[in-house]
Amino acid sequence: MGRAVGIIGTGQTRHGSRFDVTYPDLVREAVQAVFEDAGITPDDIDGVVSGTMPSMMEGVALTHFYFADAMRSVGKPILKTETCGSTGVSLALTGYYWVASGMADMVLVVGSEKMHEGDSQATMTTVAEPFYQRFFISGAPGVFSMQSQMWMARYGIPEDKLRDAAAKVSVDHHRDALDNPYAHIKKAVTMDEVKNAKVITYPCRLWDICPNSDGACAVIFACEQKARKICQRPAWIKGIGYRGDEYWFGDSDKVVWQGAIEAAKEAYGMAGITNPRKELDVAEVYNPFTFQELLYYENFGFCDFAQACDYTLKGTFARGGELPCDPSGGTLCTNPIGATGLIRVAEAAMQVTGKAGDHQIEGAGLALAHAMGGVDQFNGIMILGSQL
Amino acid sequence: MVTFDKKGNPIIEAEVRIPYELAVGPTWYRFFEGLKQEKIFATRCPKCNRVLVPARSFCPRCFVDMEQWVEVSQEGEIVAWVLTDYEYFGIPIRPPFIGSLIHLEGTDCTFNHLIGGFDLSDLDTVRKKVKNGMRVKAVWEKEKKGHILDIKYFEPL
Amino acid sequence: MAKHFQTLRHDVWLPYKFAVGPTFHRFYEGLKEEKILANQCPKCGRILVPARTFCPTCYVDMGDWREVAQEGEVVSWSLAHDEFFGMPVDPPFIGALIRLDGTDCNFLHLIGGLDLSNQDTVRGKIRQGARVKAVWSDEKTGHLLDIKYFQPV
Amino acid sequence: MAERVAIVEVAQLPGSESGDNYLDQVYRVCKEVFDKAGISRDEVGTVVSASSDVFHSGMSCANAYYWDSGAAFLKNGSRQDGESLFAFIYGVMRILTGPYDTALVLGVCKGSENPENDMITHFYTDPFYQRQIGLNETFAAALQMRAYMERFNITEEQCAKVVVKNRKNALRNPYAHLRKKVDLEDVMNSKMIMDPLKDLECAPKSEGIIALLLASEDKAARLTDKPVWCKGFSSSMDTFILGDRDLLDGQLKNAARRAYDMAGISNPRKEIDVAEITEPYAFQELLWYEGLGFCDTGEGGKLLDSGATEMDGDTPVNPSGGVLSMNPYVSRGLYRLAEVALQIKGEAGERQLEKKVKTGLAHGTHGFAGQCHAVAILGS
Repeated sequence: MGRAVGIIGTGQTRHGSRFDVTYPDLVREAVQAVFEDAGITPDDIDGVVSGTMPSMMEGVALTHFYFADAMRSVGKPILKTETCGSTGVSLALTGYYWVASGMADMVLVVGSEKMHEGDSQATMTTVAEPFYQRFFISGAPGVFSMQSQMWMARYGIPEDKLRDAAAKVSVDHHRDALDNPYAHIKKAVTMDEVKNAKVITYPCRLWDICPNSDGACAVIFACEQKARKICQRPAWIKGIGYRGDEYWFGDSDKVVWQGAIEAAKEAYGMAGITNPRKELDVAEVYNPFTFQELLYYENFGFCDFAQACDYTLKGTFARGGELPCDPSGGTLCTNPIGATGLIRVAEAAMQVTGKAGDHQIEGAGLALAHAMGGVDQFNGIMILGSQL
Repeated sequence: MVTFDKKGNPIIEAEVRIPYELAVGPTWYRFFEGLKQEKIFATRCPKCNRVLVPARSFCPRCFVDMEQWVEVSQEGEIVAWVLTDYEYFGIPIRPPFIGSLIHLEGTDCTFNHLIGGFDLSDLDTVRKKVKNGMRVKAVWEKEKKGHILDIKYFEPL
Repeated sequence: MAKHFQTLRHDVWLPYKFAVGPTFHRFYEGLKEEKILANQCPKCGRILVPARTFCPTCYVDMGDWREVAQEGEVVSWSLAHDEFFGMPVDPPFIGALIRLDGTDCNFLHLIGGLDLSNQDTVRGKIRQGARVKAVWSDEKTGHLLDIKYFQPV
Repeated sequence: MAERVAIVEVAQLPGSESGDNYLDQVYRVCKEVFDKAGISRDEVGTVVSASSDVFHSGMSCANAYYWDSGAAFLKNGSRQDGESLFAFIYGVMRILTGPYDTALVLGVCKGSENPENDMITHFYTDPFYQRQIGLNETFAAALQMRAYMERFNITEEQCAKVVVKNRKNALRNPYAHLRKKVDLEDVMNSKMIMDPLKDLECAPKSEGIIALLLASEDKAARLTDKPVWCKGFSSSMDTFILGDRDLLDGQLKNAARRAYDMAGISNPRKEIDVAEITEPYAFQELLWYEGLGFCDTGEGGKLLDSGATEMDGDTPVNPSGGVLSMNPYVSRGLYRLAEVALQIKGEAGERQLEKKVKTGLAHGTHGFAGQCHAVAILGS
C-alpha cells in the first residue's frame, strides 16, 4: 500500500440557512478555519481537491472555477471530485490517494453546498433519467421510504418497534446536535413529536428526514513525515472503502446491501478490524433518514441483520453506548450535501484527536466516517485512528 | 434584480431552463414499441441467465450483450411502495401517487412503476389496502405514446 | 434540432435564489446612485472593482470602500454578432475589459454609443487604450446594466 | 507501492453524432478496451471516470447513470468533473497507492445531446457580475484573442492557419468529428462570431466517449508489449474573475513546469516528439505553444509559420486534428492523451508520425481563457 496519510486539520462553517453570504464567501469560511486549525499557510499546500453535489444544485457549474480564490488554489494543481451524496467521502479519498501515492505531501480538500440557493428536490429529480425512473422516484424521501419498507417486510419487523427505534434515533441526534457548534437544526424533539410528525413519504415523517443546509467543510491531508512534524495529534487514515451498485434502483438488493457491506469490508480489511462494534469507538454514519441509519448498523456489521432496532432501543448506538453513532447529530441535523461526507470525516478526525468539544466521545481512538450517494447507489467509508 | 428573503438578506431570484435532446437508441426504442402494443419486454443475460426489465442491451454484472428478448408477465408482487403527497418544483407526476418496486413474474429484478386505480387521498386507507407481497397487474393507457407511462399504473388484483 | 434518429427532448428547468451578500449589495446600491464602487486590499493595496469581500491574492478581508472613476481605457474588446444564451443585450454589442482610472484590475462591461453595424468602422474606432466613459441607464435596478455601456470619449 | 504506471490500451468512439443510446456507447467502449487488453470486467481493479453534469445530457450526478455501463458495478471508483485528464492522474494515483493493479479511466460526453457548449459555459459565471454581462467561454476567448493580437502583433491569418493545419490532420483520423479540408480563405471568410473570432476558429460540439486501461508496471508487462508510461503530470488553476487575470500570462507555464520537472524534461521543444493540445479556439494553440515552452513569449505565430508543428515538423502538434476537429468538452483531454499514447505505441494508423515517437505531451484546458490547465507527459 501507499504511504501513511494523516489529517492535520479540519474546518467547518456554521451550517444552516446562509443567505447572509455568497457561495465563495461561505467556502472561504471553512478554508480559513482549516488553515487556522492546522497552523500552516496555503504556501505549504501542494494541491487542492474541490467538490459539490450536482452542478445545477446552485446554478453555478464547475464550481472549482468559482471557488478558485476562496480555496486558495490559484497557481496550484487541482482535482474536482463529484459522486452525488457520497461526494464528501469521495473528496476525502481523493485527498488520501493524492498523498498516499506520493504525488503530493499536503493536500487541501474542500466540500460545500448551498442548498437553499437551488431547489434540492427539483435538482435531485434530474438524477433520475427521463426514460424510466424519473417518474417513480419521488425525491430522496421516496427512495428511502421504499428501502425501509423492504427491510421491515423482509424480517417481519413489527411496525411499532421500527417506529420506536427510528424515533429514538431522531431524538438522540437532535439532542446531540445541541452540543455541536456547527450543526444546523438545533431543536430538541420528543419521541411523541417524532412519531406524530407530519408524514412526508410514509413511513418517513418530518423529524426522520434531514434538512437542506448551506455549509462547507475543509480538511488537510498530509504524508506521515509532514503530519508528524506539523501536528501533535494527527488523525491517521486506517482504512478506506468504496462501492457502487447498478444505476437502476430495482436491480439490486438494498436490504442486504452488497455495496454497503463490501465498502465496509474493504475498509475493515485495511484497518485490521474484525469486530466493528467492539473495535470502533465512534461512527459517523451518513443518516439523511433515521430508518437508513438503522439499516447501516446491520450492513456495516455493527449488529446482525434484523437486530438494529433491538440494539438501538437498548442504547448501544447512543452516546454512552457501546458504539456511539453520529454524536455530532449527523446528516439528520446538518446536510449541505457536497460537504456532508467530508463533515463525517472531519468529525471522525476530531473525535480521534480529542477535538470534538462538547460532543467528544471520551478516549475515542478509532472512528468510522461514511457517506452514501445516488439512488441508494454509492457507499464510501474512511476509518480514522489516533495511532498509526 | 435584488429582492430580500424573509430575514432581510438580499437575494437574486432566477429560473434556468436548459434544453437537452437524448438519443433513445435501439434497446429503449424496442422496449417502448412493445409498450405501444401493451407488451412489457425484458432481456435475458446469456451468462448469469437473469431476466432484467426494462430490457437492457448488456448485463451490468457479467458485462456481456443481452440479445435474447422476452415478453414478461404483466402481473407481479409489490416489493416496496411509497405514497407521495408533497409537491416540489418540476415534480413529473401530480401527487398524490404511489411509486413502487414490483417484482414481475419471471424476472430477476424489480420494476419501478406506479400503483393506482383507487382512492389515494387518505394515507390510512391506502395503508390498509396496499401491502408488500400484494399482487398487482398492469393497467394500460388508451392512447400509447411509446413512453413508460403507457402503463397507466399497476392495480391491485 | 431535427435528428435522423429517435430522440427524447429533455429540459432541465430549475429555480434559484442567489445570496447576494453584503458586498455585492453595497456595490449594487452604488450603481443605483450612479456610483462605481471598489474597495482596497489592506495588504497589497490594490483597488478592485467590483468591490470584493476578500482579496483573491492576499486572502484578507478587503478594506476601504471608494468610488472609482467612471472613465478608463479599453484593454480588450470583442464585437458580438450572433445571439447567444444569456447575452445581456441584443446583438450586435461590444463586450470589453476596461481598466477604470485608479483601479488595479479590468472591469468587464459593454462598449456602446456608436454605430456597430459595420465591423470595419468599429475596428477603426475602438482600440486597445481607447478612452471610454460610463453611460447610465435611466432606470436603475441594482444590476450591472444600470451602467448602460461605456462610450468612447 | 508500484513505481510506474502504464497506459495499456485505448478505445475511443468517433466524435460524430450517433443515435445510439448513451449507456450502450459507454458499455461498448469499455468492452472494447477490455477485449484489446484481454481482461474481463471482473479483473479490473478500480474505475475513475470524467464527466460534468451540465455536459451530461441534462442528468445530474452523471457518474451514477453510467456507473454500471462503465464497468464499475461493486467496484471502488470515483469521478472527476470538468477535465478528463484529472481522471487519468487520479487513476495513476490509485494504482501507485494500491492495492489495485489496474484502473479503467473513462471520459464521457455525448455532445450531440447537449445544447451549445456556450449555453453551458455561461453557468461558470458568478450570478452577480460576469453573468449579468453575458460572459461565456467564447466571449472570454475573443477578449483573449484580441489582447494577444494587439500585444504581440499576432495576425488573424496566423490564427486561421491553425485551423487549416488541424483540420488537414483530421482527414487522417477516423475518430475526428469534422473531416473536411478547409483552406485559409474559408477560415478568414467564415462568419465573424465575436470579432476577432471567426466561426471556423471555434471548436464544434462533439460526442466523445473514451476508455483507457492503466496498469502497474508488473501487470502492464503481462498485458502489453507496448506500455506507455506516465512520466509527468500537473495542473494549475487561475483566479476566477476574468478582469483580475493577465489573459496572456496564465497558469499553463506553471502546470507545464511542474510536469516537466517530474518527467525530467529541461528542453521541451527538443525532448517532446509530439504534442496534443486543447485548442477550442484557434489562436489558443499559438498561445499554448508559448505556455508549454515550445517557443518564447509572443512567438507562437512564428513557430506555426516555421512549420515546426506540422505533421512533418520537429514538434508536431495535434496530429489527431485537435479539438478544432473534435470537441467533446469534458472528455477532450483524454482524447489528447489517447492520441499521444497511440503515437508512442506506433498504432496511430494513417496519422502515425514518420519519426520515432518516444516522448509525448497531452494538454487539457477548461474554463474561461484557460482558467485551468493540465499537462501530462507520456513516454515509451
